[in-house]
Amino acid sequence: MSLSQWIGDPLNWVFLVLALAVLLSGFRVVTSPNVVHAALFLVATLAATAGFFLLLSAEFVAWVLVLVYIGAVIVLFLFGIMITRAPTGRDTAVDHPRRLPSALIALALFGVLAWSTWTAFGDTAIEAVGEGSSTEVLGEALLGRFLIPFEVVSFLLLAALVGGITLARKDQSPAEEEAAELVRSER
Amino acid sequence: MDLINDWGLTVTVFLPLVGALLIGLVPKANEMAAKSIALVISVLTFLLSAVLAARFDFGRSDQYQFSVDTTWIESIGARYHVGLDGISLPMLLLSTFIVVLCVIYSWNHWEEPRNPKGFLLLMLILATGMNGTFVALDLVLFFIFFELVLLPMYFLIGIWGDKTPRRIPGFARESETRLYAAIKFFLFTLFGSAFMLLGFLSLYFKSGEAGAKTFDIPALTELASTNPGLFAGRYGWLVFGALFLGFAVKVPMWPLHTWLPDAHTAAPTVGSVLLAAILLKLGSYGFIRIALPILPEPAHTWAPAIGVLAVIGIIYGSLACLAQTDMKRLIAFSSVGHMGFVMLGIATLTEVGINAAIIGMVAHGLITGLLFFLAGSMAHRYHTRDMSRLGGNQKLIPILGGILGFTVMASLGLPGLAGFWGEFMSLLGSYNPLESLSTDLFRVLMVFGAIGTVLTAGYMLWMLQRVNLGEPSEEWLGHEFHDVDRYELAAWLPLIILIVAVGVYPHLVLGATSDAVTTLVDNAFGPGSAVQAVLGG
Amino acid sequence: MSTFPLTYALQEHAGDGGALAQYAGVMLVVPFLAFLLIILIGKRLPRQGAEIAIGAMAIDFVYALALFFRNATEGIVHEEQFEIARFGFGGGRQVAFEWGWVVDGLSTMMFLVVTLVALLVFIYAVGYMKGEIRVTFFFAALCLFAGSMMLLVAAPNLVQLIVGWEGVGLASYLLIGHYWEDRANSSAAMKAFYVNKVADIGLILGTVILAVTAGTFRINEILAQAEEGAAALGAVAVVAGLLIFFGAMGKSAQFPLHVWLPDAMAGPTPVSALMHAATMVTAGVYLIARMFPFYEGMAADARPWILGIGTVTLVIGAMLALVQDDIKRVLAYSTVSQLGYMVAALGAGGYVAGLFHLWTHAFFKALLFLAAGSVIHAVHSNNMSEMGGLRTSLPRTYWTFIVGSLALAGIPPLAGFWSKDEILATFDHAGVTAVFWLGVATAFLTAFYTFRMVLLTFHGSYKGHAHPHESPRVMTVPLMILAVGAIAGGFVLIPGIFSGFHHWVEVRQVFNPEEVEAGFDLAALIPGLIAAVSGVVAAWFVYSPDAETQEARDRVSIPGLYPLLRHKYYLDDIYWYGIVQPIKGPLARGVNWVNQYVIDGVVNGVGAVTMALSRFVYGALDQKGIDGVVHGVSAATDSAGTALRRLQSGRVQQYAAGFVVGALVLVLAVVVLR
Amino acid sequence: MSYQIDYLALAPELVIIATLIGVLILDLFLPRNQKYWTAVLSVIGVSLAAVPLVLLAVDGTTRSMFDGSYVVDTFALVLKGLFLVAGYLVLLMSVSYIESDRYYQGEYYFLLLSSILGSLVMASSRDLIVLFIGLELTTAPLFLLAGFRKGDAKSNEASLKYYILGVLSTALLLFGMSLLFGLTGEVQFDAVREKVAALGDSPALGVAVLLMLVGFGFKVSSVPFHFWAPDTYEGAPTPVTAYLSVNSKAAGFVAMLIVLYRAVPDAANYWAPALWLMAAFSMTWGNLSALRQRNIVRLLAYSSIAQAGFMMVPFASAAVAGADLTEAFSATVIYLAIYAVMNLGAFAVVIAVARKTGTGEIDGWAGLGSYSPRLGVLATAFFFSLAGIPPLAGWFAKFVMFRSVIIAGGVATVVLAVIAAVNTVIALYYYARITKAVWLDPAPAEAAGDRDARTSGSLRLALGISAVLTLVVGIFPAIVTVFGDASKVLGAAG
Amino acid sequence: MILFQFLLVAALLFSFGVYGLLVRRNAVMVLLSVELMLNAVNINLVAFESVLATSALIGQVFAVFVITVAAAEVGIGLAIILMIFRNRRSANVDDFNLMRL
Repeated sequence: MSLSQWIGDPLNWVFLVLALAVLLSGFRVVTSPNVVHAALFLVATLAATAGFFLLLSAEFVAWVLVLVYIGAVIVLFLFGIMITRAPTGRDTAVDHPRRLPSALIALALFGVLAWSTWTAFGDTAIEAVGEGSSTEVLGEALLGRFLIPFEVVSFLLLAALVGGITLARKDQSPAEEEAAELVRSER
Repeated sequence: MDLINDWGLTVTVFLPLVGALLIGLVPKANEMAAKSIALVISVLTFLLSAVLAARFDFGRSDQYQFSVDTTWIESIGARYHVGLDGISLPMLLLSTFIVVLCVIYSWNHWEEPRNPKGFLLLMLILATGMNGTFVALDLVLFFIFFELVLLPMYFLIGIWGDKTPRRIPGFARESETRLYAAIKFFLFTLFGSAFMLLGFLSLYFKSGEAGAKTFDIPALTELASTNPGLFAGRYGWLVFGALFLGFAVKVPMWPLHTWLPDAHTAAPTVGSVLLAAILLKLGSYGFIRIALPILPEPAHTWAPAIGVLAVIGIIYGSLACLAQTDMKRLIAFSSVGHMGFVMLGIATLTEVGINAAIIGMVAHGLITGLLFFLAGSMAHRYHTRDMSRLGGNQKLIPILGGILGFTVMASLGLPGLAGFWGEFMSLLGSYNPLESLSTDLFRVLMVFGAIGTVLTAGYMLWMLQRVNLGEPSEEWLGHEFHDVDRYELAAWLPLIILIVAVGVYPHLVLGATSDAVTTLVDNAFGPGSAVQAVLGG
Repeated sequence: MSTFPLTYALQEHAGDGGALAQYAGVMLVVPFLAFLLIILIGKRLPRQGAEIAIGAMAIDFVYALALFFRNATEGIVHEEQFEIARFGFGGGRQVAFEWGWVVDGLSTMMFLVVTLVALLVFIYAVGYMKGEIRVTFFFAALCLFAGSMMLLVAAPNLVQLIVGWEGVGLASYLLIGHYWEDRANSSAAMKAFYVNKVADIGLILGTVILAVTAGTFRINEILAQAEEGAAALGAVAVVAGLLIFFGAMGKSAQFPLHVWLPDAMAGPTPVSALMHAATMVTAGVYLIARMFPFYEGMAADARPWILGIGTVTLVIGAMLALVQDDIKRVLAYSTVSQLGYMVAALGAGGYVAGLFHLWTHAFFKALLFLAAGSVIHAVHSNNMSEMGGLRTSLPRTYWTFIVGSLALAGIPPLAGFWSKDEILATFDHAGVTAVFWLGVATAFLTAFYTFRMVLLTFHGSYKGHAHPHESPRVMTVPLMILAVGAIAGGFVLIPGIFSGFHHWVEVRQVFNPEEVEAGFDLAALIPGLIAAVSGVVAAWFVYSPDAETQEARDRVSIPGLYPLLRHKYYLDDIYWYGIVQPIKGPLARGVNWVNQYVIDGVVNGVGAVTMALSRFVYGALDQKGIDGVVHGVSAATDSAGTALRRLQSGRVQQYAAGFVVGALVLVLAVVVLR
Repeated sequence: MSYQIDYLALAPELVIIATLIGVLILDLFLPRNQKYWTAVLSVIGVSLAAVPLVLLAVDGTTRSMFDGSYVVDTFALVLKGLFLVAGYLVLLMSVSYIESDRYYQGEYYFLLLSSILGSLVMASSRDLIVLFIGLELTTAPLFLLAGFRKGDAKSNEASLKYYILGVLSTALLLFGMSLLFGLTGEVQFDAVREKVAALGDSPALGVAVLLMLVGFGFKVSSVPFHFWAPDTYEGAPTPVTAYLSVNSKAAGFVAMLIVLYRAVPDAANYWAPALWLMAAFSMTWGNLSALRQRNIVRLLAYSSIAQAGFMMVPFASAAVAGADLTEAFSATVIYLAIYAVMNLGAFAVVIAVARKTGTGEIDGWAGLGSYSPRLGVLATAFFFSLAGIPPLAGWFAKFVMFRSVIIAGGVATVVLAVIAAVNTVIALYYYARITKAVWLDPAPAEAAGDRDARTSGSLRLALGISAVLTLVVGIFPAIVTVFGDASKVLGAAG
Repeated sequence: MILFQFLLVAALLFSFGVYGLLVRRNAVMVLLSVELMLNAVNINLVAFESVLATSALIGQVFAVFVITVAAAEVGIGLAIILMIFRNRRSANVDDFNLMRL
């Protein structure tokens, strides 16, 4: 596909806008000195990613992303940030001093990934666009062929829930606990 | 009595282990029970091996008798195959016998921290390892038994060993002799045996190229003589090298010997005795049982190197002895020299030489074992092994001194005593080594070996003079030393008798080994090999 | 038991010795049994085991005497071999180690000499050792010696010979060092052992070569092959012959290995008499005689060496004897010299002559030693400077001593005269003129030093401090018996009149000795006689009873040579500083150093390097991650840091970086750069 | 499209699920001092789960579900057995440990069971998604368990480090998986393999495979993805550490091997050299670092890193040499089984000894043999087994490892074999150091802990089981070769 | 549209995530970076799916699973952070840079 053809496709303009949004906000996630801002930039990244998914006619995934991430995860993050009273303002020393080596590492990784995917998929065009994939198919797959991971992942969530609560909850002091025990037994 | 045929060997090997378990059940405080169990078990084991010897058909000593060959680890092709032939019989008897003597000696000789239960338990485990190695006919089984001796010996040295601190060159901190020696012994041997294992495995898969893959020693031997090219060339050279590392460390051959003086110096008396009398033999036995018959062609290539190292060991060990002040260390270095003769015999690849090696092994076991007993008993009495402080022992403890004198004479290879035959025959062998080996080289080795005998006499008599003769130093004035007690006598007298017996009647050993060795050499190196320059053709 | 047919026996006038020879092994066993018995119960006996020893020797002596008569009358050729081990020897052949005994002229003569002298010495020793320490052990060791010597003499094969050979060496070691409380004595014992051990290399290697080449240890088979001219044997004959002779040199104290013998005098005198004069030291001579056909034939090229060494020995020994003060040392050097005669005789081809001198020497030298012992017993000193004038207080000793001295000096008709004459005649006939004249000159020296000794000891005035008295009968009777031997021993071979000895020592098994025929040789007799007589006369003049001290006189007599002789030609110094010290000192220490710092150093070094490596891997790489790679090893360890500090130090990111870098490296190595 | 569900095949998982829910519910109703019933229930549940396992094993048929993405064959069964036995042992170890400290017992067992469930699922997975989920379920509860000593800063740190590196590895693993999916369009292994075989050389494939390898490398704590291990091992509750070093590592290995062996064997030219490097570095780095440890758990951490290296040797060498992977595969699995038993034993000893010495330092073990000979003997047995000294089980593990190297042949493998041999010797040194402390060093006059402390019954049971297994397997290694034979099934099926 | 444009964005996003993970001192921010990486994976999966058009929409299913797992991980991570926060606070109230790594 030549460049002109590529530019000629309006979807690609949409893509470019979304990509810009994804990358810019993604970049800010890892550079913003403010933790709340960073979390919000992640929201932007995810939202733009959801746009990608729509572009790729993966509506279900897109909405899952929005619901789960923006609706739940980010809220969780913000709660976390608030509860731990992490500095919400600008933090001067938010990064380690070794930005450069880290950037080089990231760059190298990007190079490798980009190069290898380019050699493999450089000229693969996306054809089936806009038809919208069937959520029904997806549902059948999830509860059919992927039943086992589907069920198992629920235990992952359960474990995360139970374990998370256990770790995160405030421990009672032994004295308090004894008192609680006493109350319970009296009841 | 098929029971003996089928179970004799197995029981001989594992009875000590059962004994160890029994001792393990006895409370620590009940020393008498532990000692009694150890004695009964070791005597039973010895008697059993004696029964085996009595029922042994010396007419076909070149065949494995009392064989048991049954499945063990099927998936890797390892089998439980044990058997006794003329080569292993003397070694097995030596092993079971020495253990009995060690138990007797231990009756009232304890190094700190005492604990007879643990000591005897370990000793019996050791016995299983030693007996097993001598009868194993499967490479994996051999390997297991070969390694089994490591643990008990490590602890014998490490727990009951010499506690004087010593500075180790290269390390900042001082370390107790026993600790250094124990781990050194362990690491050296493990290093060698790791490569040995690689060699074994390699043999196993290589044998697949000419039939079924097998770890079976007789089968591999057979294979080596029917398919001469199989274990040859670069491959064979490498595999022999791997086995060499494993066995040579144990022998020990120069320059892999340095664990030995440390181990001997540090080990408790009985540990030293077992180490010298039997453990060292595991290596040379491995050469005879495995390396030569299975890898005859590489053995050719390696033999000159082995011969040279052996002779270096003889001279080097003797010279090192002359610089020692510690009596046990001196005896340890003498082992390096004596085992040098054993290895020289093996390196000739001739019947004479290998017979020499076996009788040399037996003799060294008896003599050096006794020497370590004596050194231990002296250290027990004087609380020092420093020869500059000893002296006049003959006057202070006459009977012990006399036995020491006798043993020294035996050790320096006095004809008529056991030690002579090994040295003499090994020289005999090296005059005309296997045909394809360099006669010139081996004759030079022979001359150096002979010079080694003089040096041996040198340090041995020197030791005798420093320890036994002269007036006792003033340090010991007023000390009362009890002379040899009955346990010591009971442990030593059999050794003395055997030293004389083998010396006067070497048939005791050679009668069993000769045919077996002949078959071995014929199979490995072809009948009619060796010694051509005879009778003028 | 197997009796082997003697293929090469010349059976014309020899029987097989019957049961007597067949059971001759009894003589070998009895002393060993006695040895054991003495060790076990000797201490509890009234004479502390001496009776057992004497009894055993008496049995042996009687047996030997019976054999001797039988041999003298009808001749014996017999050999017994018991196999003690058999082993593959390559090419499907088997070789056996055997015990056994050979009974023929040579061994029978030796049996007789050994048992006779031994018996007398044992008896003598009962008196001599009275009140000494370790008498039991002394007799035990003597029995061990006797057994080993019989084993040696009876050896039908080289292995047994070596066993006996080293056995007597051991006994010698034990007995020389009998008073081992004194370090000098144990050192002398060790010296004897070492020197012999060095020589034994020769014997053992010679044996190895002969045995491997001939395929047998049996002496008669080896000799048979030699006679046949087996090519393989021929190729190694000279080397083997020289090696075996080297062995003989040690035992028979030939130059330059004679150094142990004078020191061996540290042992009790009966020991010196028995072993270091009469029997053990003649083992080398015996060995050469036993192998004589070999040296005659194949190894003929080795013979000039034997002759040469023997000649040098006979001269230097005699010269050293001139300057000794210790009476036993005079006798020791005299023994060296006389052994030189025997060896030289054999080297010159004089089989009978050599053995004849062995025979007579055994009597008169044993006599001299025992008599000297009697003197020492009386004056409690070995030094002649503390003797003198003992003629009167020790009359019996004196007279027997005189007999021995005359025999040694070669004054007719005593034993020494006949045998020495036989040797000189051999030299003459063999055409070795220089040797002949050296022999004659040494005969002069012999007579001179002998009578120097006699005069210094028994004449003049007593210079010691003890109160000399005659020894008990148990000591003097053996002296007298030996004196008879010293007088009459030579009559067994009087050229032209009686040649019995000649036939007694025939080894009929293999060959008829066709040594250089000595016969009656006036050309040899006259110079020898003159030399001997003039030696006695010269001594009389020099050491006349009223002369000054003998030491000053010596210096006057041989000014240039004296220091050399006093230092024994510096041989001991050469051995000590040239061989023993370097080995014991720098070389041994060097090896020990190498062991500790090079070989062990490598071992410990590997350990230390591994440890250092682990410090780097763990301390720098593992715990510091990328920083560690960049900054290298840092001394700081994490032990000081608390968990909190570790969290804040960014370690997790270090780990993560390591993680990602590791992944990248793998990708680069495997995917990108392939 | 409808799928048949074979409930018998899923029975072990279902039993565990029932148990963990049971534990969760039971926990609600139990008073604080009776929480140990949750432990009892867990132990019973794990034991019960073995019953269908045995039935399935006796039955012996291969049961494949969901288009072959979930397979219960003998290979899966023996591994499930291994996970259950190891889990069982860890549960036994946990009982007294958890009881003695202030832990949330119910939640603890729930999480442990969840992790076991994950590993069971993973053993059957023949599909990237199932594998991924199984692996996550195995690991995620461990992030939490590592931090279960909530008040302890070290435990906190352990948890956080493990977590961050864990998610990093998950991300890399996922990226690799996504690429693999993109290249093949399949997630089921057999289908993937066919596509990969057709694909030929492709850098993207290489990157995909290697990223996945990195992900697995984290789980098995191979160098250089091991950094979390020492800190986490040290900080986590010891039974959790035991679980981490055995079950979690085994799960990682199983995942790695299934993927490499079943899905991308044809990309061996990419992963083989990488695996070779990881093996060599893990052995050497782990052992050298272990030499410097003073803390027993840290030492075991580095030892387990080195052991991971040893375990990778067979596969790496076979793949590098282009030899048949089947033998190597079974060798690794056998090694894994033996390692599991002896390492769990070692940790059980560590737990028991910690009570007595009150310290985690090796020096604190001095003289253990004098006042507690049984524990001394057990410690000796387990540590020397880890060192590979006959007749303890470890020798056979080393043996099969060397064996597979020799089968492979070739220069690169011989080099690896020599590295392994030298490392065996280095390893012996630090294992022997522990036994040295136990037997050869004198006991200090006073200890921080209670020398007379009794070892609890459950811990004794754990010690006994692992000791017996260590010894019996050492003498009759034929027992564990069932693992090897079973793993060959995996090859035969594909 | 071509596939690679999505892959490129994903790769870049992934690298951002790695960068963030390496440099961020704040634990919450590290978590955010991880989310970026997982999101990149999702882009990959969905983009591949749109090309491959598998019958079971495997890519999208996979993406859903990844999202779920990511959510669980975030929960776990925040719980750990919270726990540590509690401990720190009790130990040192004034330390505001608590969650620095």
